[in-house]
Amino acid sequence: MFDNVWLIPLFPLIGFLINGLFGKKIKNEAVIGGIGTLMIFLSFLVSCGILMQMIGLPPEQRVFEKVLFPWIHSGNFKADMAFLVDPLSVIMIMVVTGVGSLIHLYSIGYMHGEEGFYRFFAYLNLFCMSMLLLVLGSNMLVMFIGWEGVGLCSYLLIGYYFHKKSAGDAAKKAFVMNRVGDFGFLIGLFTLYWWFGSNHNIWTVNFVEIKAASHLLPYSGVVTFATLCFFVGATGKSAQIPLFTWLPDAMEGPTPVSALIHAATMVTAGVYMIGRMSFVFVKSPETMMVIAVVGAATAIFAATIGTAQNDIKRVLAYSTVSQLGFMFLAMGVGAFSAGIFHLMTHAFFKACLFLGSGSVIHSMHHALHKIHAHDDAQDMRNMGGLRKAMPITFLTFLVSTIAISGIPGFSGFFSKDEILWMAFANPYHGNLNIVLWAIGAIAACFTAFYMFRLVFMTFFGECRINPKAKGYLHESPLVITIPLMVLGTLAAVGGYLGMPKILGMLPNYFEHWLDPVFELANEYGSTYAHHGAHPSHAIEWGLMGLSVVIALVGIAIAFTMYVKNTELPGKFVATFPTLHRVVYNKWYVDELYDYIFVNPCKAFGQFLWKGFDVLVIDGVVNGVANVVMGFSGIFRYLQSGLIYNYAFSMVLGVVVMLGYFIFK
Amino acid sequence: MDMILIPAVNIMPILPEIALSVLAMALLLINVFSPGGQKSYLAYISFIGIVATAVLVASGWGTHVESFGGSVVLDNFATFFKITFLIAAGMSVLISDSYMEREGCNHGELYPLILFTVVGMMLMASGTDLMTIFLGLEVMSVSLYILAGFNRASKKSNEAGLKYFLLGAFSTGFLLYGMALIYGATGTTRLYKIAAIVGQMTLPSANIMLVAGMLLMMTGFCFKIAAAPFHMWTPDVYEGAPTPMTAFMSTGAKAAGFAALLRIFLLALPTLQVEWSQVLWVLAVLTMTIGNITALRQDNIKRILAYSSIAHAGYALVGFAAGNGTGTAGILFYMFSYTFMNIGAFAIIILVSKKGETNGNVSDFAGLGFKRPLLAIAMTLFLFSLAGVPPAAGFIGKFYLFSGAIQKGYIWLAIIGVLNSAASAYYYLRIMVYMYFKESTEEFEWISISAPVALALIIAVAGTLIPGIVPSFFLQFAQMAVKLI
Amino acid sequence: METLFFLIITLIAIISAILVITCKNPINSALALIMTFFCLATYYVMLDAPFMAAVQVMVYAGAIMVLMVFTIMLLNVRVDATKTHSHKVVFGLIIGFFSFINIAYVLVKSQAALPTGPYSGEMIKKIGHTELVGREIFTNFLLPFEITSILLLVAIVGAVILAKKKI
Amino acid sequence: MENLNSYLIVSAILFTIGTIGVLTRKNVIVIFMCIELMLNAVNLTFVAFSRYLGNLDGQVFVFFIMTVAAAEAAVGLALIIAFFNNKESIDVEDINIMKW
Amino acid sequence: MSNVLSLTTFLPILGVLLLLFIPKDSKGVLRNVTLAVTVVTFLVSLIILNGFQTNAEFQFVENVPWIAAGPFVMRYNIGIDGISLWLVILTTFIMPIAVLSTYTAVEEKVKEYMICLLLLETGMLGAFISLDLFLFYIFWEVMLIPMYFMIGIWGGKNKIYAAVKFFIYTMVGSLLMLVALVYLYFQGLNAGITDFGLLHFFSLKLDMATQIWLFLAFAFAFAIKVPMFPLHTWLPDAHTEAPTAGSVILAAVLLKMGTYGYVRFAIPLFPEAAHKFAPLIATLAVIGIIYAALVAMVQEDVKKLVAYSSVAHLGFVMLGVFAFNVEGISGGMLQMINHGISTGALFLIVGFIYERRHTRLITDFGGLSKQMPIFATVFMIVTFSSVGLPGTNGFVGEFLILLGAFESQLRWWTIIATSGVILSAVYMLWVFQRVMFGELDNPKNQKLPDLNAREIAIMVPLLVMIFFMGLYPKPFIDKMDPAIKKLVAQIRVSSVNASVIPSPNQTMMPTGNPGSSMPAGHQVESAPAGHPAAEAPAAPHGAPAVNPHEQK
Repeated sequence: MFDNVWLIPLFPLIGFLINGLFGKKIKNEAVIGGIGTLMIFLSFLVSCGILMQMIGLPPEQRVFEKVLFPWIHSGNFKADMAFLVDPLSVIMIMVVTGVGSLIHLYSIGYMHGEEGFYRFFAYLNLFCMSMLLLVLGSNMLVMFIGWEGVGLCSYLLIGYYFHKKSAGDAAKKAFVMNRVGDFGFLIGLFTLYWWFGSNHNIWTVNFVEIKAASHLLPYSGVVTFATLCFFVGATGKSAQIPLFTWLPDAMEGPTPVSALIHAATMVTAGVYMIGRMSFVFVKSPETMMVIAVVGAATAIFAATIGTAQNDIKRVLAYSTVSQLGFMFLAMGVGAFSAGIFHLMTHAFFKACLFLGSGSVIHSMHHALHKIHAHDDAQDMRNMGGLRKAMPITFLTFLVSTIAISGIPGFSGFFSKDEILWMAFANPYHGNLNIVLWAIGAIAACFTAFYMFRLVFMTFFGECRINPKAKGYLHESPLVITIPLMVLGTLAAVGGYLGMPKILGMLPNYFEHWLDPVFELANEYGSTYAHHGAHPSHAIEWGLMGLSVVIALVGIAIAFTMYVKNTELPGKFVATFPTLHRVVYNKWYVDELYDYIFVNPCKAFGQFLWKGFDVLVIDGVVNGVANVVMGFSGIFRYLQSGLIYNYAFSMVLGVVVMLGYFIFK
Repeated sequence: MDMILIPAVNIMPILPEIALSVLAMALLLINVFSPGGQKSYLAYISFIGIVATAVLVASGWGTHVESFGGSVVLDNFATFFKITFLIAAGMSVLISDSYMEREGCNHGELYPLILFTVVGMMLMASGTDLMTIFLGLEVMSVSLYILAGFNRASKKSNEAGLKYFLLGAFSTGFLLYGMALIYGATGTTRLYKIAAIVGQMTLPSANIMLVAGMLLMMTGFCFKIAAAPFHMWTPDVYEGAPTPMTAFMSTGAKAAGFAALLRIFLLALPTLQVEWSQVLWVLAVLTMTIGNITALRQDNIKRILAYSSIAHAGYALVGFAAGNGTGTAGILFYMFSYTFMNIGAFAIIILVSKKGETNGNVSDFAGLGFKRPLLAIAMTLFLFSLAGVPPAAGFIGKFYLFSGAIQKGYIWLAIIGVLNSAASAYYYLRIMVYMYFKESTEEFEWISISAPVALALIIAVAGTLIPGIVPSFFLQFAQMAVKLI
Repeated sequence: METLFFLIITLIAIISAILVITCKNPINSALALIMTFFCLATYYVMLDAPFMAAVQVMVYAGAIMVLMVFTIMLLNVRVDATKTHSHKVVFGLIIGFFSFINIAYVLVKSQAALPTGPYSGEMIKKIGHTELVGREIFTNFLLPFEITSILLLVAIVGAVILAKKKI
Repeated sequence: MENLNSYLIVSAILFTIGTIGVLTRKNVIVIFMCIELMLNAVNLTFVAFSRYLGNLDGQVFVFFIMTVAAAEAAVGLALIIAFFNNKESIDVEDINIMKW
Repeated sequence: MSNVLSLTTFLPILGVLLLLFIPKDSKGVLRNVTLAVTVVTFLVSLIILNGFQTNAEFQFVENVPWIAAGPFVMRYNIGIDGISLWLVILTTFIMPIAVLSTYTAVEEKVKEYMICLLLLETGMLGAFISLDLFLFYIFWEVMLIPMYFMIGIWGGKNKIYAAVKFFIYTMVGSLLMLVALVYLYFQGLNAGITDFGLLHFFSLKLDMATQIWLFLAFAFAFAIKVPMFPLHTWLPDAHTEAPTAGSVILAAVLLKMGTYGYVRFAIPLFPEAAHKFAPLIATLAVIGIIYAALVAMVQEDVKKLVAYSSVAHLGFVMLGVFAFNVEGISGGMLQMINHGISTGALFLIVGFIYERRHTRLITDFGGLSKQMPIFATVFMIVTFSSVGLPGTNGFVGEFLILLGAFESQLRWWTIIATSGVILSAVYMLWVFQRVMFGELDNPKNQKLPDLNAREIAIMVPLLVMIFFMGLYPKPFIDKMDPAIKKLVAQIRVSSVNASVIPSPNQTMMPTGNPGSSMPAGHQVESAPAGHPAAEAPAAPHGAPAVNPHEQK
């Protein structure tokens, strides 16, 4: 089965080619959607096969490299089109193909009747292929194809409604910000490649080979530089501070896109990449600290913004940013498997949440469309009380919300709690650990608050939709609800794969599974980690309890504000208008970027063009020409037409010539 | 008192001169005794005569005969230049007839005068005595004064003749003073003897009389080749003179000037090369720069070509300043190919202009490119050749000239030269801009190409292309020609 | 005695030369020029070249100047109507001064070739100048002599072409 | 015989005067006369050198120069006449249709 | 078969002769004949490709006497190696496309246009295959003429300015090169080299001062052609005014003359000087990349934007070439071909909309995706090829360039240059967005027809190449690899002679610094000796303190 790993990206590619080239001719939505879904589902099946095979192997044999064809070979540089199958990539392909299949299926219903239906499925398949390349690539370059490929697809899909200017802007913003990250990725790659090559004559970008040689890397120094560069790449892709602003805007894309790309898969690529190269990252304590701090900061920062948004998808988007922050926090404190675990559970519940919100929007849109109202179908202020009309959606949504809020028994609890615990307990960053934990905990509180705020505003209370449209609200079709139900279930139970040891009910399958991948990294990390007293089980229990309490507090506040006492939010806003405005406007980060980067760049470009290119350079060029022309004018008028002047010039010539030789 | 014994002379070296003179006199007689009106047959006769003479000249290739007690010599150098003069004359004759007819001054004396001019030029190229060279120069100059003012009815032509005459005579004064000083310093006017005497001097450059004589002579010849600062007459005279005569003057007279300069400096004064190279270095730079830069803002196409002709003298002086085999052979080759391209260009100017030499501005060429494509292509070729763009002959010529300078170590001279070339491209391109890039206002219906002009154009095109593509053949002749002096 | 004579002739020559370029009336200039030519002829006699003196008088003073005076008369040219620009004169004098300095320096500071020729003053007196010159012309300088014939022919043709009222 | 240099200086003076005349006078015929003066100065140089050197080449040269001067005079005066016929002037400043 | 190279080069001239006999009013025949000639040329060039042996030697060499006069001996000496092979193929490949693109674009003076195209092809091919410096120069100049006329006759509003600027700008540079060429020849003559054959001069040892001057002259000429900042201003003008086919050829092939000139002539002839000037040229290249990108960003004219993007792309090529290692130069060579394809395609695309709307102002468009989906797709693919998306050709070249440059002493330059990939995305996507996305609100745009069969036929080969080269560049790299290795060895040997041997200590600096002279190639030899990190294998998990360079 391992040998057939190339089939996994191939199927979506086929789907892309069929739909992309002939989709317009096919026209039949069922066929188009069917092909798209089938292809990714086939990939899923192959992935399952690989998973099965890998489970059957002893842990130390769970690494397999499949070289498809040589790609770029030049000088010392060698990069093949090759795939790496190991426990980490298997988890990722499972998530991608699994969640991907569900979302494809969902899209058939959701995108029904859209112009460019075929385009959508083609892009979606292309995206899956890219994402699979990203996670399967056995060297940085193949990973980079996927890395940029998903950026491209994200661009295409965000810009799906290309006639909307905001969609186009958002798409471009996403791509460019990703490019900033890519810049870091490339520099990191170059640095590693150059360092290994010039110092040890190991010219490679292959993960396995780098891993084998990773003991040669010094702690910090060049590694810090390289890993920080890579981390810049990760922040771009995974929407971390400072490159996070594109993700909320990316909600301009259709909702399945948000679910697949901007929640479940692409945005986690940064986390995956750090996991993939954990043995390098961990060599640099400085980078690890930066990652942890940035992760924690993003988690809390995005969570605050999430509390003030009214657009249902934007709330989820900021939630995603915040959750990604948790994952980075995990990576930064060396809890690699916890981070990946959260990646997986997050994929489940966040995909479910997005799809659920999609279901709501779909229904709202439909209803509003019927009465020709132009109210915003995504604004929560127009919703409320939808639980009666859309029970399945509501239920799955609620389950996922509980999961993300960290209520024990649901998947989010296990993964998030492990991250918080590791942040506290892992001795990588000295006394910073308590701060990291605290921030994480507060962010968790916020998470619970804004998620339940979302649920309460959408599904509870009065129905605030245009009364005329009320009757048109109804549950979405099966093709939409089935994925919701599957994902909801996964969101509920997915956590049991990685139950913390301390609970003792089940072994932490997940961590064991990833052990071969992160073993080396943990080993490197242990050499510089401060060997303080290892916190006791009691503390672990205590913190776990604390985090549950925190989550509950968040829920309680949300309940108070949005169900019990619905004037409270208004009062709050009235009391702290500035704070609200700042938070509502996303801390003005976009404006800040415009002010610092975008506008100066444009102005500078204008200056260079009109001021430098045209005035200075062309000015010099034309100036030389004009000076010559000026001389031409002078010489021309020396040609007076008068004989004695001509004779004078001759005599002058003679005199000067003679004089030179006489008096030299 | 004993009789003056006229020594036995070998007339072989001046056979072409004699042939041409006889032909010219015959034509004068024919002209007198034939009824007026149509004079084309004189052109045909003189062209045939020129071709025959060219054959005669060419048959003398490879021989080295001195005669008249060292007054004149027949060698490859002379032969090469004589061929060049004959080509210039032949092509000028071909383009003259219809022009003169149009301008209403088709006097039969034109052709004998052209032939006499050639005789003068030939004597300049083959003379090895200052007197021979001086008299050759005068024969040429006097004829050219007449030719420049040939169109008596035209004020411009008048003025051109008078200007040329006054300044020419003035420059002759300097030339003669130079010759006098050389004579005083060496005691002879025979170039071989001068060479021997100067060669025996321990430090010839310390003999200021010799140096001054050299400089004054250079002045005189630089006037003829239109080198700055002795160039001022050129644009005016070229503009005013009848166009075929301008063509003739700008090629033949220039080549003759160079022939004499080369002959005197390389044969008689090689030991002063350091001195004359220095001067020529400066003159070359001045000439190129002034010629090219002034041409940029001209509108009259004859004037443009006049300035361009000054610039070309400058290029040739670059090779002369180098004074080595490469550079001097470059001059020979350049003069040879310049003859074709320049006369070709003037031929087209004649065709495009109207009676009274109107329609001679650059803007009058607008749209020629597509209305008269063949003419325009020919003109384009000539212009590119003048600009020194491969694969035209002008490029190879410039290449050898500048290479000579580089070989000699005059890198800066070469660099100034090529920069000038680049600047010159502007005004050549400007003509092409009008021909091709501007819409025409004219239909050019007045252009009718007579057979002689067509022949001249064909010769010009061939002479511009062939030496450019297979220059070896011509260059070898040029190399052999300069080897002997 | 001879020196004094030389000085007197020189004085006359220079003064008449200056008159050539200062006289307002071209006729006066022409007469002054003829005067200069005579002075030169005198020099030639002093330099043992009587033949040259004779030719000088005949060709220059006789033929060329007559032609000039004739032309002046023909064209009825009178005194220069307008004044010469003074800057022209200033520049002319300056450049003339420098050019004289240069030439004089050359002539004074340099060494002419050693007198090696066979023709001493006595020999010229003995054989006769005209004959000696004739011999030279018809032996050593035969070709230039022949060329002059062409030159004169050209000049005649040219003069006819240019000046004849109707061709 | 006087010193060679005396003659040479005299010729230089005459030559210079001729040059100055060419540069300053306006009448074309006068200018032409100045040129003749220059030629005569050269002639004097030649004859002086010839005498000094004891060979007659210089004098032969002078002979030819005179011939040339005659020829030039013929052509030059013809040109002046032609010009006068056209322009009714022999002022050198009127010879300037063509310039720039 | 032995002179197939000559055949390829001069086939277009034969085509010109053929065209002369076709009356100028039968435009269809003229077009088809020209197309046929270029296609045949392409097919013949495939014979070359097929017969090319993958080694470092020059192949298909023809060497016959041409000029021998005076001190000079010029020979008709041609041949190709891996470096020139692809450029020749690129030229013959682009030409039919360029011809095809003119079928409707050029309605006037078709015959002359076609003749210009064919002459241009001969000029370009000749320049790529010349192994004689003089011959190269001739072809180099000859190229100018048809291009000049193409811009001037069939160009836009400001065509005269652009054409003359193009001509004179290029001529100034090339004439200075000519001087250097002749000087070099005389240097060679003293050393016993008897003709202008390029290969002889590689062994010529020149002193440093001479090398510097000669290199500067060559570099100046090539820099104008490339064009490198700050000598680039002729390019936007020329591109904007040139007709589509002219722009395509200019971008695809003509600009490569400059970079090719560096690889083939300037660097191997004067390696020490090249090394000395590498930082300067890299600086200009990097400035060019950033500068052109910023300027491109604010352009209002699509064509001008693409022109500036060319400047940026060529900046990358220069950076790669001056890395002096196999990766960098391979990348540079690949990028030349890539740029030829993708920028050529971009100009075609601009041509398509220009033909339809007769405007190139970005503001005149918007929302074309809706009306012209095929066009949108093509445009998008080419856009992403241009920004170097992995999987397209643009990436491979750009990546190798940056990798190679990073390995070399140009590390810091590379980092700045890499940021160019961000900017390229910004301006390309921005223009794409403004042209293709948004509301289709301009009524003039609402009736635009999508690409027709001919236009699709033009684009398909380019699109195929975009993906083929992006996904499987191996054949391209393999064929050029030996030649590039040889070149690198050649210039490295010289660099060692010039005592640019790096001190081993400096190589351990974490990220190097621009002042320290890093080795041009890989300093395999210097790694083990006295090298703390090299001893690290003994202690795999060595504590940080082991490494003295950690202490700052």
